[in-house]
Amino acid sequence: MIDTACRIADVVFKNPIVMASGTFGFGREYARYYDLSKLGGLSGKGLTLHPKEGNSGLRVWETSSGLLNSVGLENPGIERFLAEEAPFWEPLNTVRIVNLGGHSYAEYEEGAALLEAYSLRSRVRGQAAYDLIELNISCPNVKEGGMAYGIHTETAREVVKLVRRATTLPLVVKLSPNAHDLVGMAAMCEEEGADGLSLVNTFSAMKIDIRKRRSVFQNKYAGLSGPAIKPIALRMVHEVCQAISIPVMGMGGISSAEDVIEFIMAGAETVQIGTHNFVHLRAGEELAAGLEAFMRLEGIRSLAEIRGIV
Amino acid sequence: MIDTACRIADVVFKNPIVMASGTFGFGREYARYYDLSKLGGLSGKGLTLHPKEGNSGLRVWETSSGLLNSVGLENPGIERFLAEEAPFWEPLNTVRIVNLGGHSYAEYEEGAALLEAYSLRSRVRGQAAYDLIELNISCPNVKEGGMAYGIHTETAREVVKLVRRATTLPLVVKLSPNAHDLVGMAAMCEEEGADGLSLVNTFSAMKIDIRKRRSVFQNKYAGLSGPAIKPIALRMVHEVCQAISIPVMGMGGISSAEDVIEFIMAGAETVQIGTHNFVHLRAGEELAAGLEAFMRLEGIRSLAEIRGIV
Amino acid sequence: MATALILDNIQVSPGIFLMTVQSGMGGRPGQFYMLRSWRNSPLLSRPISIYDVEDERVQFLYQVAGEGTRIWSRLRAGDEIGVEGPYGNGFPEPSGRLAFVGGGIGLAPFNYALKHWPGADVYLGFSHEAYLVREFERLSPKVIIDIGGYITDRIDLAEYDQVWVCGPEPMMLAMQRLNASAGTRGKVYVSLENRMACGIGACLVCSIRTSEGRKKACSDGPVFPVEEVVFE
Amino acid sequence: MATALILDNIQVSPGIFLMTVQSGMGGRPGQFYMLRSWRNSPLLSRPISIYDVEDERVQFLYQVAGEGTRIWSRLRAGDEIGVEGPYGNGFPEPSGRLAFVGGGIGLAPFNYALKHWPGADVYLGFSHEAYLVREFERLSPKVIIDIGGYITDRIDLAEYDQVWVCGPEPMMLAMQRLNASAGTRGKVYVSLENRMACGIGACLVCSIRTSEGRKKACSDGPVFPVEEVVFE
Ligand SMILES: Cc1cc2nc3c(=O)[nH]c(=O)nc-3n(C[C@H](O)[C@H](O)[C@H](O)COP(=O)(O)OP(=O)(O)OC[C@H]3O[C@@H](n4cnc5c(N)ncnc54)[C@H](O)[C@@H]3O)c2cc1C
Ligand SMILES: Cc1cc2nc3c(=O)[nH]c(=O)nc-3n(C[C@H](O)[C@H](O)[C@H](O)COP(=O)(O)OP(=O)(O)OC[C@H]3O[C@@H](n4cnc5c(N)ncnc54)[C@H](O)[C@@H]3O)c2cc1C
Ligand SMILES: Cc1cc2nc3c(=O)[nH]c(=O)nc-3n(C[C@H](O)[C@H](O)[C@H](O)COP(=O)(O)O)c2cc1C
Ligand SMILES: Cc1cc2nc3c(=O)[nH]c(=O)nc-3n(C[C@H](O)[C@H](O)[C@H](O)COP(=O)(O)O)c2cc1C
Ligand code: FES
Ligand code: FES
Repeated sequence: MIDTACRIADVVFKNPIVMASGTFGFGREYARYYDLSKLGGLSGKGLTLHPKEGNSGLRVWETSSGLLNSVGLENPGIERFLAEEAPFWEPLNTVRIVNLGGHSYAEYEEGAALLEAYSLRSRVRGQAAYDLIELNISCPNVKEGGMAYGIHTETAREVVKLVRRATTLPLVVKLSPNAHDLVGMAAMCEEEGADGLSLVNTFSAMKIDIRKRRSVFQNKYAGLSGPAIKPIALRMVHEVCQAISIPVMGMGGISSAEDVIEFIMAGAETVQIGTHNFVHLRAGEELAAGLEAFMRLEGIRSLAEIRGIV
Repeated sequence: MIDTACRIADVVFKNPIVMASGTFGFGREYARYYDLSKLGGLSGKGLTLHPKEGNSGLRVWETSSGLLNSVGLENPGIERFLAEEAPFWEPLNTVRIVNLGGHSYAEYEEGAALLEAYSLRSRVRGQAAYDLIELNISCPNVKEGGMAYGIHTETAREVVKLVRRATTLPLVVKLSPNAHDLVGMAAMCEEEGADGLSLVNTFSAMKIDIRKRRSVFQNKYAGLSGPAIKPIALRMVHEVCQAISIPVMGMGGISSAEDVIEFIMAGAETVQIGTHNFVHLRAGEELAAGLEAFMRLEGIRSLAEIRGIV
Repeated sequence: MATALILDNIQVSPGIFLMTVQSGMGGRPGQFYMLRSWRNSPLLSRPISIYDVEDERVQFLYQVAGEGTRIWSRLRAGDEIGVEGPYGNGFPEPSGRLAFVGGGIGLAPFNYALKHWPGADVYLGFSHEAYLVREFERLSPKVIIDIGGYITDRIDLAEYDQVWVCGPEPMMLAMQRLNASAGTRGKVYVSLENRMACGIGACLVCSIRTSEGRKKACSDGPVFPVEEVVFE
Repeated sequence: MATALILDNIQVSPGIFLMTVQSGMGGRPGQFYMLRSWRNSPLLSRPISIYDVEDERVQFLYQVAGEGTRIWSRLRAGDEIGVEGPYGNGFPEPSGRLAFVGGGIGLAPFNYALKHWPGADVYLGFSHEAYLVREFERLSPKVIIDIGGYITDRIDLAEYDQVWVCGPEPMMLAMQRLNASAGTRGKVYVSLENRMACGIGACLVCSIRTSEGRKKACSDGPVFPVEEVVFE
């Protein structure tokens, strides 16, 4: 028997393949193509307290082995999520993660409180709709000084504190590769009681339309994901795993079972799969199977044998 | 007439195409394939005061649209450079840039002093061998605390100060994309009297050999270059150009005349071409021609018309 | 990704190719597939309308626009291509007098649509050279062609109960204006060609602004009532 | 990059292909070309030895090892390929009794070498299946084949004045040991197959350690006296 189980706090993932926020909707669309119970988990589209329209103008651009996106947190807001999507999540046999964004301290705090309240009610009914909160402190447009919460450790600390206080759910903080001091940021999260980390979100990046002489995106910068960033993301995951002891969900450009193994060898507890979902409709299912096949081939019985081996 | 001239301090480049350090040797090899006077300039392999063997083990790995290298500043040392390479540089009709690395404050300072002394002597002879120093504060292995000089602004300030004091040559500081606060770093260089900046150097990144269960590189991390990093590098160049007023040599994954234009529109004075030299032997010549062709097509008479337009 | 055998891939006009693949995945008029015949580069699959479906075959008509379509243009019978689909809402069930308006490669969805609803009039605008006009003439009582002008000038909306449009954005804008002055709703439908990533409604990169709020071009569309769409 | 027309690209054994291109760029035995038939992916060109040169033709023998060589294996006569070269030092001018030792695809440079110096004995080691042995037998008085074993066990260095070796690293190490026990210098030469980027001596990624300090496999080599090389 091959053991691919992973754990963050008391949440057990049947395997390390978790779908990344923003690339998998709330799972409904992909559920028509494969059984979501093949997945270790899934993280829903980033939610904010209030519904958001997202960015206008072009939202996607391909680069060499990369994808620039400027969706800008378009989402139905937490209330509509709870009304329309949470019921779909309830029966799913996979770890369900709510990705929580925000544009002010208050919005983060209220959002977390709302999620907590619903979670308590649903657990009373004996039916949880989600298992984990993934706190996204790397959304590009925020009020205070125009600086994202995920860049400076001390600004981020405030958010982590507030959300940690507002919820009893296991909490993973999603870090930005644009953080000035990524390892310091990670250590702060551990100090403030996060149960885990996920990284990396997209890299701030740019594409200029040289004929129109302006940025392709109305927001000027957009977020880079995909295979192009994998070597940097892997280094970041490795560096963070060396420095802290809470579990890490590693991601950035993963597109094969071999890539999954690399992140686990770098120390990740689970991985997340984003852009690759667009390349292969059944990426989740295929990676889960590919991982098992690789482990069988190499005689690896449990991921613990190789986790953090490098 | 199309005017592609660029300028850093009193150094005039006939066009913005400058070959990046470490990818072009000292120009000798490429001179056998095309006329170096087609280039705006070239930056030689990074030099240290003493000769260096560089890293052992594998030195190169391809990633999706990227190149990981771990050459580790293999170089003949400044003395041998002056004896063997500087004479080859003297007659070249292109801007010649010495890329200066180091492993301690003292090494940087002595290196700069040596370059200054030779430069003065050769100018007395009426024959300069180089026009500009590019101070590389992003080499991965250094003594003090194992932390590269290019990460923390205040550590870097010391190096910039020492070198600035040691030379009368125009000075460009080459920044690392791994700097915690890239814009702060750039501002510091401007404060300390740098005549320009060049960015980006390679991104710290990683590749794991999952069969051998170890990093592919003996140094664990290596430097990522090539088209994969272009969108991030372009954003960084744009961000820095918005914040400072000294000229910037922009680079990172440039592989076409269109890419050159993007960096110039983002605010760069010149660009540099690294990895693309490996993809096209005559990259320098082709990009210089391609740039002129593009300008003609778009009716751009001078780069000033478009520089920093975005 | 499902893999399909290429049975044929021929140039029908300069830069315009018709590809026939062996696949029973079928689809309705106005739906599309995501296709790819490369591993990493370009990264994304490309959305292409159904040109025709017959038994175990699906046909795609494509114009060489960039890297992806250029790669396809070099494929030969016997090669394989990755296909996912059919995706999208497709055209609505029409009623009354029907017209199709295609601009350039935007004619692609209307061949299959004509097979379903052969009575429709067809308006085709080309910038340089017309192609596949015969095919349309075999199925339609009236095929109006314009080369180098504005095909939208040739259509009188009042003659039709339903008008379906696919073409470059300026053409769709023109139809939106025509429709606005006529003041009708639910008559003119456009098929949008936004860039897509997932193709199934999960990533929101194809999101468009409509009078009914944000919608997904790939899964709420690609076919929308023209008065709903807010072109940016 | 110079572009050459592919005249032929045939499989000569499972996974082994012989490509003939039209090019007058020529070269000496032991030199190599950098080849690419893709735009972006993989990023680098691939170094391949000269298998043969004749008039306006150059031949390359390659084994499908990964992405790049797999792409080549699908090319057909009439396609084009980017070529730069010839690069590298090539084999030295030999003197006396000469032997070539090739392991697997490492035999590639010796066909052309034999044409220049037809008297040489040839030792070829294969892991599974021998190929192109006839070609060698036509030119060499003595061709020794080993399949699945160690071809290096079959050679007596004392019989030769000059021995040139190309093959996998364990084989070159074995030759280094043989040579060390014989205590000769300047007799055994190995052709190295390090990963390369620029191919011309400018980037130092192919740098090897030697008893004479660091050298560049691409431009100081790929052929080195075996006793100089420090295998890592
Ligand atoms: C539902 C749907 C159905 C379609 N049906 C057909 C069809 O039947 N036949 C057909 O030929 N085409 C069809 N298209 C268009 C087709 O998908 C594109 O032409 C194709 O994706 C181009 O791919 P490429 O790799 O060849 O070009 P690319 O290299 O991707 O780009 C081609 C051109 O588009 C520009 N471009 C690149 N990225 C963007 C972006 N994000 N936004 C705007 N412009 C960009 C480029 O600058 C370039 O000029 C359809 C599109 C959609 C959404
Ligand atoms: C001077 C010279 C002459 C050569 N002549 C020939 C010849 O005549 N015929 C021939 O078939 N081959 C020859 N080679 C080897 C040939 O260059 C390689 O087999 C080829 O580059 C493989 O490219 P690929 O894209 O198919 O494989 P890749 O996908 O690049 O890799 C193939 C294998 O190598 C491994 N690999 C990838 N990167 C590295 C790395 N940096 N270091 C070590 N291993 C790595 C991969 O894991 C994989 O197993 C020569 C090499 C040199 C340097
Ligand atoms: C279209 C798109 C939308 C995304 N939306 C979110 C989001 O809402 N919340 C979030 O935390 N991350 C979001 N991300 C980031 C991904 O979850 C992931 O961190 C990133 O894409 C890197 O992984 P990848 O290279 O595997 O895609 C988004 C990424 C993409 C491509
Ligand atoms: C093989 C290699 C060696 C390099 N050596 C140096 C060096 O010695 N000094 C330096 O400042 N940068 C060095 N660089 C970094 C390049 O000059 C450049 O900053 C980087 O590669 C990004 O540009 P590119 O994407 O165009 O290659 C090296 C890069 C490569 C690929
Ligand atoms: S392409 Fe992903 S939602 Fe439409
Ligand atoms: S490959 Fe660049 S020096 Fe050898």
